[in-house]
Amino acid sequence: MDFSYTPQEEEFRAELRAWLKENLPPGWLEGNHKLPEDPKEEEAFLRAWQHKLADGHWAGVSWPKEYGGRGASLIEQVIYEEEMARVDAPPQVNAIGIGMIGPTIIALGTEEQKKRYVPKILNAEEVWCQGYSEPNAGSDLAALTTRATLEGDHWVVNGQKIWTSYAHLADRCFLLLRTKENPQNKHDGLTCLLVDMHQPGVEPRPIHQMNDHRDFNETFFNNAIVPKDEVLGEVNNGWYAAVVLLSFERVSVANVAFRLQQAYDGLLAYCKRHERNGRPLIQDPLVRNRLAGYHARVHAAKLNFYRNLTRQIKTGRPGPEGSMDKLYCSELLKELNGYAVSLQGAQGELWQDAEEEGKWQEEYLSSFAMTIAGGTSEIQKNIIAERMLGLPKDIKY
Amino acid sequence: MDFSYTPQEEEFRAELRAWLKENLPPGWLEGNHKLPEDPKEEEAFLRAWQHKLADGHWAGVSWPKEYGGRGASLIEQVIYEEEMARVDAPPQVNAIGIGMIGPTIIALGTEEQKKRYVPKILNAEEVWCQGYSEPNAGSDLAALTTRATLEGDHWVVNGQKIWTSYAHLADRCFLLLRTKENPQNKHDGLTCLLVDMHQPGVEPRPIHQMNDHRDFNETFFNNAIVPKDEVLGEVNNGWYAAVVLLSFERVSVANVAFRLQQAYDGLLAYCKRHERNGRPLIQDPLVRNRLAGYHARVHAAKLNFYRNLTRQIKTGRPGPEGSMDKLYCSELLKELNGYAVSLQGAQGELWQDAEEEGKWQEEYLSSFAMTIAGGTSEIQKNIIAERMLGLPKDIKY
Amino acid sequence: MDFSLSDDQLMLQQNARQFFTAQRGTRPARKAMEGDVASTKALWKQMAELGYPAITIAEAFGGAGEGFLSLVPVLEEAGRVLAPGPLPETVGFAVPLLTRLGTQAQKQQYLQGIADGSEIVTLAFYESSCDAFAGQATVTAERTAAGFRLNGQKVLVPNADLATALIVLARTTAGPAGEGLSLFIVDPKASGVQMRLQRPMDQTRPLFAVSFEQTEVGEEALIGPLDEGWTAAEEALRTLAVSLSVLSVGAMDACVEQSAEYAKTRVQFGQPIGRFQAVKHRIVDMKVNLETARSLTYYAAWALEEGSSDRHVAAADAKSFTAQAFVRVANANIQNHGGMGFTWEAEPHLYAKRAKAWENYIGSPEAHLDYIAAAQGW
Amino acid sequence: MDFSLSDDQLMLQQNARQFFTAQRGTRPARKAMEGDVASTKALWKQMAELGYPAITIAEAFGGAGEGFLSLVPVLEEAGRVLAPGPLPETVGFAVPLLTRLGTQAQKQQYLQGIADGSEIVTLAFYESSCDAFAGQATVTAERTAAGFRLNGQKVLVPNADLATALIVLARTTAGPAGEGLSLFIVDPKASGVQMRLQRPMDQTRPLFAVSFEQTEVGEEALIGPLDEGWTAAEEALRTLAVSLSVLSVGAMDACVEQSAEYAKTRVQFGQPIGRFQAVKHRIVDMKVNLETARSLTYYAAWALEEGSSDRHVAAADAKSFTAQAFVRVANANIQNHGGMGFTWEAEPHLYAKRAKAWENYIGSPEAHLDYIAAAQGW
Repeated sequence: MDFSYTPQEEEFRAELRAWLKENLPPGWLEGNHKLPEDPKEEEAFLRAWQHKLADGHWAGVSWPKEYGGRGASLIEQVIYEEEMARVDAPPQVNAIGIGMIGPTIIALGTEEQKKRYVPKILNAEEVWCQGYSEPNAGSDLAALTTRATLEGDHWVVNGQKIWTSYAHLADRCFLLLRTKENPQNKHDGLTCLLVDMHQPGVEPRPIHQMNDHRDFNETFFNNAIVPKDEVLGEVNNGWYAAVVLLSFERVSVANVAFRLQQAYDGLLAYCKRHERNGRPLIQDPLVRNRLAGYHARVHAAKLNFYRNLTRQIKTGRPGPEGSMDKLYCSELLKELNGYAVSLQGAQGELWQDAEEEGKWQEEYLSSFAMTIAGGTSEIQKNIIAERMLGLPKDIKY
Repeated sequence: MDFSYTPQEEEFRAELRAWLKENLPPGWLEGNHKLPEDPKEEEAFLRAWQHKLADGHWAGVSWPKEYGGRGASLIEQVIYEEEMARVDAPPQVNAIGIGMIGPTIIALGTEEQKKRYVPKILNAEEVWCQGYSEPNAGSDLAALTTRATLEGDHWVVNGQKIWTSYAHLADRCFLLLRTKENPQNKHDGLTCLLVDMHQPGVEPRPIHQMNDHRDFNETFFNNAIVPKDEVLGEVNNGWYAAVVLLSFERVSVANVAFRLQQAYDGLLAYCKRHERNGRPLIQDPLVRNRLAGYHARVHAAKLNFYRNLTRQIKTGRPGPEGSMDKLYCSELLKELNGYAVSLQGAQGELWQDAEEEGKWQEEYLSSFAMTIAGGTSEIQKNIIAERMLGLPKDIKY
Repeated sequence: MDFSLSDDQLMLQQNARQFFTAQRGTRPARKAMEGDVASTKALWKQMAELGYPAITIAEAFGGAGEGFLSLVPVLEEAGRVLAPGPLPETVGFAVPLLTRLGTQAQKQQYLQGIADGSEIVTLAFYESSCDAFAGQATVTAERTAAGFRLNGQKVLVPNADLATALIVLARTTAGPAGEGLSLFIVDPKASGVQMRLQRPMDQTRPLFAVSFEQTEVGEEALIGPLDEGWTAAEEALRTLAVSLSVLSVGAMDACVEQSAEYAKTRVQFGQPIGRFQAVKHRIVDMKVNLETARSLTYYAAWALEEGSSDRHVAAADAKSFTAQAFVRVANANIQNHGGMGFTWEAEPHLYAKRAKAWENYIGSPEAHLDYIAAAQGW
Repeated sequence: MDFSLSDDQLMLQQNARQFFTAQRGTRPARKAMEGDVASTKALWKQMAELGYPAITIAEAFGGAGEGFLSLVPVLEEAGRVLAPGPLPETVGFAVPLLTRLGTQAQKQQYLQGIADGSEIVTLAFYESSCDAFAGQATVTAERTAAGFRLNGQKVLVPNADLATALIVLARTTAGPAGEGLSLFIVDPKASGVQMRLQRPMDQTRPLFAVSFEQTEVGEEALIGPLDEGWTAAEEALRTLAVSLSVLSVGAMDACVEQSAEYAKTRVQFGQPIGRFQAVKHRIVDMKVNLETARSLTYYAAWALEEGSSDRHVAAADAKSFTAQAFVRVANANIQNHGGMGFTWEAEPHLYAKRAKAWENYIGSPEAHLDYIAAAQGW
């Protein structure tokens, strides 16, 4: 057991810190972390940031060097997440392309596909989205019904996806759909297509979310066209490619664990600064007790993740432990943000006009998605039960 | 809405109080609530107490007057439970006979059965037990396999029951068993027999429980004999009689609601009396906050029950609301007893030698049975979900 | 012993249910979210025509002269659809306060006005520097020849844009918390009154910062005895706390219904999701929270109507439990709806935001628990 | 960054697992419940032969000279089967205390004795009138010509009937909490020492009231500097807190395993009950509690071994979380077993009783949380 970093890892961290100091958007290090409100300006801002990251080789640190990455180890990837969380860096508009789709193309794509797509991902020249969920296929993903039929030298796609992040900005979509009707097993007959979003048959419609954002979309495919060879992996064996893609999510939960720590530190600072009934909140015995309890639970989020990481490094593969990290971190973050709003007393019911510019309200409202998106807490529990504890699967109906 | 009692109800209460003052065992009103430790002495003590209750017509207040009861209204029955809880009266050794089996015989029995059995129940001349659960038929009661076959003029019974309270003291058993093999529906082909416990083919074995008591039994039937006409209700329609029996449980949860109030009051008194770190526990802000929270939750246990009672009085029938009361009260009582033990600090780990003669430890350990016996909390939740909210039944496998 | 609504009360509930259903449920709330004050005004007018604000007002002033329990069914139904407008502040605070302490002239103006729908009253109690509900205020009301002069700023005033009268807690004499404060009823159009929207999480319920700059009010603006406004307010705040609890119970009922309905119809893995115990039992937990909150709240309403000696503690029991239970229930409702629960168009977020908004309104759960402890001499 | 046990530690764990399995799991614990002290003694002897108590003792005194982390696998396995005897008190308190502060003679007698199994040490800290872990004591140790004279009574002394030495916290000089206290190591057979069984919920771990009446001990009984016993004790109590946490993690692991096993094999409604999400997801919650406790505990063990500056806070994090998580997990294990879980013969109650016994041992969760707050200057 050893919680220290190697000199090489510390150097990686130092290099990143130095780069961030130079390259974060103006005012960012001074605490102004607002994105432009105008959607067009926001998009330009994010694409520029992504481009800058790519130029510094800080866009896809896990990518092989030959593709513009740094071939970073798992631990370096985690250091990367930690540092980016520490400065609350702007999001990568092409996060899905970089985190999951690019690596999947590198792993399973043809040489032609690799040449065509991979170089344009890191710098956001082409932004990608991922089309998995459908209105009637959420937790039960394999029940999806969006379908493609081969007509001559192209696929014709019809159906509807939902929760496609950034689809409204995306140039391309990694689309999981059905190419064989009535298969014996519903995981059969699925295929992954690489779809051009800039065509008449594709229409993303932003979803208005409870936090008043519109990051997710419904995406409608109405006779959309995909060249025949734009299949990733094998036709009718798309479930495999879909699972490979998800396996690249392995360090993304690190980000949540670090955000938890940031949130906790911020809440602590708030409680030291703000008074209630004539004394700092932190001196209220109930507040003090609860924050001390969170001390352990927040620290444990990182520790749990580090244990999982160690296991991954030793075994060379991700595992169901990732579900435990996701479950633990997302539930705790939601709880912590709710508590932060409560601590503001009656003024907590404000939103943009609340204390600290409504940051806690923003986080609170956003955190409801965390226990749902990317697999609900209930689905995570099933995975943990079945794969870590060997409990029986839910009935196959 | 009206939370007051009628003069007649108040009179009922006053009469009971006066009777208890006269008739409770020596020292009981002064706080000595211990039963004799020796099992034989305990049995004699309990039978004597039951007999005294019967003499005073306070054994089965809900029973018709012609059978020795008082024909008490539901509200009077609740007042009865409240007063008995208030003085922590000794248990009725024939509680199951009085609360459920007697009323069921009165409702469904033949004239002959009524004459033979009912008069001996209230005074504990014959103590009854109830044989429902089996090792492999707990939550799934209808899966029971104890069976009876008709041989000439008597039934021959074989099988094993479990959790039969007071079976080791019982003279007779209300036994649910299977009389038809391989029915289409597992609720069919069951029959209720009235069984003499004093015969070679019946052997109760007390179960050693985690609270070190032996109130429950395993009961083995090995070619036990039951005369042919000792069937309650119809042969092969025993599920109906079994359900009728359970419907008489309607006010028994009142007892738990009142015990909750007693426990809360006792805990409050403890916290006022005992110091930690130089001040009464009740002045510790964490303790104060938590006890204030229980104030509402404990009061609500009674209020929930009163609402259910009002509904029963208006509709004339019990309902799934009883499951909600059972769930709420048993879970809360377990939590409250656990908290009481925690409040004793390190000394809480003692048992008989703990503060207040180990009363809280006793209650804590015993309360684990409350969320299991009489239908687990999970089964109660299913009942509430399906019958109050119209949610789908669990899969029929 | 009869723990149920009377037949009259049940009929009132049925009527209110029909009325709010005819308004298409949360549609008025959603209109209010978009800033459509006219729509909320129109709703209020209709409610007044049905006699809702008049229920507990004496017949002498155009009301129905009923007890607080008769308000319960209407508030519960209003809560179910998150009906916009300062209904709890008007019927839960202004009416009992004025009934108890108002002068004949005040009653004629305000109670009669509330009864006929022409007066809508809200509360200006909180200030940015102090939690008004600890009996403090920095807004001052100086004596003048003709009455009083108000200066200072209140915050978190609900529906100030809609209200025809504000009840303002102001300091009239220097003193510690709870003393030297008085209550005034002030026209928001009076000179020197300015208001600014404070954007709330629960957009169905706009909040305002209301400032007074040399605002002159007459002697007749004073409610109850001078310098004893806090004592007067405290009693009425208990009624408001119970009113909020009743509205919350209605809202929780809607959440349970939404979850149950969704769980019956939403199919995943070939089954309605209500068949999965993770969802099924969570809805049961919601139901238990709901019914427990309802029991405590009905009891508190009864205790208020009866003037029973435990009414203040009963109100604190109801408010502290219900405020927390509503948050639990509303948040679980989102989770039960999966991704759909996170959308603006779906209903659950409206309830979750209302729950959070009311968690600490009129005193946090902790403050109410403290009151319970103090009231019992712990 | 490597959050795992070393190969040596894993091998130690495997050996310990085999050893305790060969003892038939909780059989020694059940023997202890029946008051069979000889059986616990025999177990201790075997553990000593395997070198368990010697792991962290310096080689000079017959130990293995390993760091605290090497104790983790053995304690975890001992925890899984609730192994009886004062193992945490001996290896988690006495060893680090004596290693740091013992004289050469004390080390030779006690460390060497612990290493070879001849010495078994327990703690006499609590008193009926005060929670010893607040740094108070009414037991006195007066100076005599030859050493000290002890008077007074300690309670809740684990396994005093088995121990060959008691570490006693006693007042040597009048003063406030935390000051004027000293630590003595006393032979329970010394004159004037009497012990009385205090019947505990966790019968696997008998507790005793131990009284001293004019008990004379020599100068050599004093551990560390006079009057500074509390400071000395506090440091060692952190190690004990982590040791208890490790044992608890092992016990929680057993609970998760029992529940999972039962859920796979117990059939109701034609299905293993582990297929019902009420049970299935509850076991997952247990697992998450277990792994979180394990992470915090391993980290605290590492921090102790490294002497890292956050080791005290890490110990408090681990103890406060684990103590509560163990109660949750052990109680859920009973519920998962249904009626069977309530029986004496089944395993779950043993764990639930141990969990409750250790909830407040060496400081309640609240006390540890207070320490976290204080340590960070809140």
